[in-house]
Amino acid sequence: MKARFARFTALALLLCLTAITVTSALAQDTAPPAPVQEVIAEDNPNDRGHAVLVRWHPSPDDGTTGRVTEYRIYRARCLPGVQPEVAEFERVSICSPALGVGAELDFVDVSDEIENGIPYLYKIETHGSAGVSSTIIDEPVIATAQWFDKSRLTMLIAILIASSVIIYWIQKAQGNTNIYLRPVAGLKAFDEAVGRATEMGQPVLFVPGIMDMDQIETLAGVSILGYVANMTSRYETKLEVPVSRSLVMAHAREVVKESYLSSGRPDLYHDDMIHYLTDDQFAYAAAVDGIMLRDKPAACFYQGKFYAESLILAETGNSIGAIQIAGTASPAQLPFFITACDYTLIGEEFFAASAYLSNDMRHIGSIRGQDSIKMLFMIALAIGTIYVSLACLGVPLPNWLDMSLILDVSGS
Amino acid sequence: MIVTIGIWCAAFLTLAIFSFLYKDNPFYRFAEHLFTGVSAAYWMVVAFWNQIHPNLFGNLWWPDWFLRKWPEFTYVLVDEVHVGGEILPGNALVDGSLSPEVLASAELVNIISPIYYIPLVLGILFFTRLIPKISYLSRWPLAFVMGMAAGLRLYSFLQSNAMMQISSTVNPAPIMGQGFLAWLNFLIVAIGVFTGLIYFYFSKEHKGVFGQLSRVGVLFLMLSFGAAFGYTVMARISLLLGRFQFLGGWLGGIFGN
Amino acid sequence: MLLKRWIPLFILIFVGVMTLISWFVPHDPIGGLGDNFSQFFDIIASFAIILGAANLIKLQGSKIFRRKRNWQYSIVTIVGFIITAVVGINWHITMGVLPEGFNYIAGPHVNQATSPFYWIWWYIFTPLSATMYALLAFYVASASYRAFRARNLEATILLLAGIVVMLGRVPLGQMLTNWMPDAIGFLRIERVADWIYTYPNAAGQRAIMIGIALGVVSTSLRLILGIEKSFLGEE
Amino acid sequence: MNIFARLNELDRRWIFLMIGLSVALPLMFPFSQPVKVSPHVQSVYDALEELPDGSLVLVSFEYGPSTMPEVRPMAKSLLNYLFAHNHKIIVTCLWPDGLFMSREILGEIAVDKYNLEYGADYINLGYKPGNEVVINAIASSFSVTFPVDTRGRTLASYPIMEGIENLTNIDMIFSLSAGFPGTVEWVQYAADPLGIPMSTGCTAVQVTEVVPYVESGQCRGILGGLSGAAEFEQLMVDMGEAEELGAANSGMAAQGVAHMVIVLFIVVGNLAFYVERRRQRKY
Repeated sequence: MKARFARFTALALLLCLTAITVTSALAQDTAPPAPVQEVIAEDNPNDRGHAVLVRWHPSPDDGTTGRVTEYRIYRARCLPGVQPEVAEFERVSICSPALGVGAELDFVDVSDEIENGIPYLYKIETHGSAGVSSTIIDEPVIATAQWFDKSRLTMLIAILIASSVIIYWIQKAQGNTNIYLRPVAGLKAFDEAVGRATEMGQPVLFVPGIMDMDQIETLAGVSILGYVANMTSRYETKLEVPVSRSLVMAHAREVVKESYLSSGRPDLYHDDMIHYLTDDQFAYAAAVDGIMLRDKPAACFYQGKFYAESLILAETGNSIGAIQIAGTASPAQLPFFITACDYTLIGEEFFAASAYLSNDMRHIGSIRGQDSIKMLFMIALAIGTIYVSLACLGVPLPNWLDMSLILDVSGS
Repeated sequence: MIVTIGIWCAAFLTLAIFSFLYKDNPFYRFAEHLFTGVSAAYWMVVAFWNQIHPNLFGNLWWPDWFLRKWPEFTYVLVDEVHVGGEILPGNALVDGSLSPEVLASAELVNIISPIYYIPLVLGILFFTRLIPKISYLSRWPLAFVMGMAAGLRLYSFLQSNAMMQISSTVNPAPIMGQGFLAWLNFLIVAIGVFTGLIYFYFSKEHKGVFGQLSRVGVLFLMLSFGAAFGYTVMARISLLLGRFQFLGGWLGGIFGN
Repeated sequence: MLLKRWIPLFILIFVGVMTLISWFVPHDPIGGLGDNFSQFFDIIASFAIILGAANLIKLQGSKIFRRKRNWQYSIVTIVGFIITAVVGINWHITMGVLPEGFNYIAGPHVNQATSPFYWIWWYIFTPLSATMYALLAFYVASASYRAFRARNLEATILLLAGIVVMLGRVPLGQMLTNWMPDAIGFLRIERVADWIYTYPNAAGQRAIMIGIALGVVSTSLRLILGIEKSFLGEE
Repeated sequence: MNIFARLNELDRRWIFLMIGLSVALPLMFPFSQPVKVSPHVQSVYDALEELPDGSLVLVSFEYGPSTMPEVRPMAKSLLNYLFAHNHKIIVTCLWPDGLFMSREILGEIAVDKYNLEYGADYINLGYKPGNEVVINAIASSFSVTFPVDTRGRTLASYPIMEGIENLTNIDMIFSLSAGFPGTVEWVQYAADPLGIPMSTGCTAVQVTEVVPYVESGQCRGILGGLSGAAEFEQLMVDMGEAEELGAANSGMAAQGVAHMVIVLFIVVGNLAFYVERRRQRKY
C-alpha cells in the first residue's frame, strides 16, 4: 500500500514537473523576444554624407536557441511636431541575429534618399518565432559630409613621405651627376638586339602590352618604345609596333615620331609602323603570331602589361629564333617570360628601364628616391620581424613597435 | 540547322588554330584574319552598347521627339515615364505594358548630368587625329587619361602592393602561440621579402654581403617563378581538355555516337 | 604652342592632382572625382576603339589595293568586321522566330539567343578565343622542356619548385609519395607543394609587388610633376 | 649526332604531339583512378542533403567559356541532383558569359533530361551588370533588380516567383564561380549578412581565396577545380544519385597524364643536357 502511494506520488510529481516545464516553455515561446539594447544611430564617418551608422547590442534572447530570427532596420524622416511612434518608417535592411557571438552589431545605411543636414529617425525590430518587439531611437540623426577621410591618414603620410623623398632626389640629381646605378642584364641587351636585327636586315617587333593607357605599365612600356625607336632610327632598321588599344596607338605614334625627329631621321618615320589590330586579347595574340611568322623579326620586345598571351607570343618568337627581351610588372606572367625569353626585366627593373635608357638625370634621381623608400620599407620589415619574434617568445612590447599596425591601411 | 552550321564552323576554326602548332598555313591565316576582324567589331559593338549608349548618351540632353522616335533605342536614355501621376521606369517604353496612345500623352523625363559633356568633348577631340592640321588636339584626351592613371595608381599601388604587403608579412596575429614551425615559416617569408628587396636595390653595387643577400633574394624569386609556373600548368591543361571535349562532341555528333 | 603644349600639360597635372586629392576628400564634389574620371576614361576609350577599327580597315584595305603578299586574307578581315559590326549595331536583325512576348531590347539584343550577333559570338568568337588560349597547354610544355634545365643554382631551384608543384596538384603525381607513413607525412609531395606555394612563393611575390609599387609611384609622380611628357613631342 | 644531342635540340612539335595525345587518349579511353572524396566536397553534399524536398535554391553562374572545363561538370552534377530532388531553381548571372553558360546547361538538363517547365520549376533571371551591388540589390528585392527575366517578362508572371520577394526567401545559394565577382562576394554580401546557407564550386585558381571562408563555416564546403568536380561526381555515384562518372573524371585522368608527361620531358631534357655537357667537357 505504502509502495503504491509512493509510486503514485512520484508519478504525480513527475507529471506536475513536466506540466510546469512545458507551460513555462510555452509561455516563453509566446512572448516576443526582448528588444535590442544600447542602440545608437550616428553619422557614418569619413564619407560624402548620405549615410548613417546604426549600432546595437543584440537582444538578450539572441542566442543559440534561435528565438531571435532577424533584426529589421527602419528609417523615417523626422518631421517637426510628429511623434516618433507615428512617423512613416520605411524598411532599409534585414540583419541576421548574432547567435551568441559578437557583442555589437552594426549596419551602415547608405542611400541617396538620405539628405545631408536633415534629421532622421531609426527603428530596429527584433523578430522572433513568437513575435516582434521594436525599439525606436528617440535621438534624430543627421548625415554630414566630411572634408577629410581620417581613415586614410596613414596613406596621406605615406604618400607625402614617398613624394618628398623622390622629389628630393630628383632635385639633387639635377645638380649632381654622380649617382651609381647597378647594371641590369636585360638593358644591356637592347642595343645588341637591335644591332643584330640590323645586321640580318630584319625588322624589330615591339609589343607594348595589351592594356590601355590607364595602366602605368603601358605608359612605361611606351617610354621604352621611345628609346628602341631611337635605336632603330639610327640603325635604319625597320620597326613594327602592333597595338591592341587605340589610345596606345595614338600615344605611341607621338613618342616614336618624336624619337625619329630627334635623331634626325623623320624621313624614315611613317604612321603605319604603329598600327592597331584588335582590342581582343587572343585575337591580338593570334595576329601578332602571324606577323612574327611572316615578317620574321630578328628582335622581339615585350614591354608592358601582359596576361595569358605572354607565353603564346614568347614561344612563337622563340620558334623563329628572335632575340627576345621582355619586361613586365604582371607578377603572374613573369615566370613565362623568364622561361621563354632571352632577357626579362622583372617588376621594378622594368620601370627603371626608361631611366637607364634615357640617361636623364631627373629619371635617375627618381630611381635613387625609390631606393631610399625601399630602405625605409626594409627597416620597417626588420623591426617588424624582431617584434614578432620577441612577441612569440612572450616578451611584452609596446604596441607602437608593431609594424603591421602602423602600416595597416586595409581600411583605407 | 543554324546550330549545326555553327558547330561545324566552330569545329573548323578550332582545328584551323590548332594547325598552327605544326606550321603556319592557309587555314590558320584564314582563322587569324577572321578573328582579327570579328573581334575588332565585337569590342566596338560592346563598347558602344555598354559604355557610350548607357553611360554617355544616357547622361546627355535629347529632344523629346528623338526619345519618342526610336523607343527600342532610347528607352535606356529615358529615366522616368510619367503617366497620370504614376512614375514608371524607362522600360515602360518597350515592355508593352502601355498602349501607344497612353505613351503619346506620357511625359518622358531624361535626367542629364552636364559633367558628361567633358568625355563627349574629349572623345570627339580624339578624332582630330584624322585631320592632320589640328591633330595635336588629340593630345588633350591623352593628357586626361595619363593624369587620371597617375593619380589613381599612385595611391592604389602604394596601398595594396607596398604597405599592405609589408604589414601582412610582419603581422604577429597568425604566428603567436602557433609554435616554432609557424615562426620558422614566418622568418622564411620575412627573409625572402627582405633579400628580394635587396635584389631590386639599384643604386648600390651588389658586392660583398650586399651581393650575397641579393643572391639569396634571386633564389627566392626563382622559387616563386617555378612554383607559379607549376601552379598554372593545371589550368592550361584544363583549357585544352575543354577544346578536346568540344571536338569529341562534334565528332560524336557526326558518327552518331 | 598654347594649344599644343601648355593646355595638355595643364590637363595632365590638374587631372592627376585632383584624382589624387579625391582619395582623401570624401566631400562632394571632389569625393566622386576618381570614379567619375575612370568612367570618363571608359567613354573616351570606347570612342577610341572606333578610330582603331578605322585604322585596321584602312591598313587591310590598302593591302588589298596594292595586292601585297597574302592580300586575299585581308578580305576575310574586312568582311568579318563589317558583318559583325552591322549585326551588332543594328538591333532589328534577328535569326529565326522570336519567343512569344519578347520585346526588342536595344543593346542587350547582344545577349538574345536569336540574334546573329550572339551566333557569331558563340560559334566564331568563343571557339577562336578558347583555342588560342588552349595553345598554352602546348607552350607550357615546350617552354618548360627547353628552359627547365639545371644549368646553375637559380635554374635548378626554378626547375625543382616547378616540378614539385606540378606533381603535387594531380592524384597521379600524389601517388608517388602516398606510401609515406604519416610520421613523415609532411614530406608528401602535395604537402611540400603547398608549403612552397604558401611560404617561399609568397615571399618572392611580395618582393616583386613592393618593387612594382615603387616603380608605379615614381612613374606616376614624374607624370604629375610634368617631367615625363614625351607624348607632347618637342616641336 | 648521338641521341642526347638530338634530344637537346628536339623539335618542339614532338612535345606538342605528346601533350596532345596525353590529353586526348585518356579522354577517349578513360581509365579509373582512385578518387578520394575530401571533407570539403563531402560537406557540400551534406549541405545539399539537409535541404527538404522542394526547396528553393539560387544558383549563380559566374564563369565563362575558358573556365568551362573546370566548372561545367560541377554545374551538371549539381543541377542533376537538385532537379532529381524536386528543388526549384532561380538562376542569376553576375558575368555576362554566365548567361550563355547557364542557358546551355539548363537546356541540356532541365529541358532535355527532366523535361521541366520554365517558370514553374526553374527560372533564369539573366545577367545584370554591377557585380556585388547586384547581390546587395536582390537582398532587398528580386523584382526591382530584375524587372524582367531572360524571356523579357516580369517576374510576377511566373508561378515560381510567387511569394518570393528577396534573398531571404531562398533556402540555399550555390555559386559556380571562376573569379570576381563570385563566391567571395556571395559570402560577404548575401550568405553572411542574411544567414542563408551557401556552398560553392569554383576553379582551382580560386580555391586559395575561398578556403578561408569554408574553414570558418561561412561557406558550406567547396568543390575546387577539376579534382573537386571529379570527387563530387564520384560521391554522386557512391550515393546512388548518378549512374556514371562524368566529364570531370575523364578530365582528371587526362590532366594527371599530361602533368606526368611534362615532368618526364623535363627529366629527359635534363638528362640529355647533363650527358651532353659532360661529353663536351671531355673534348
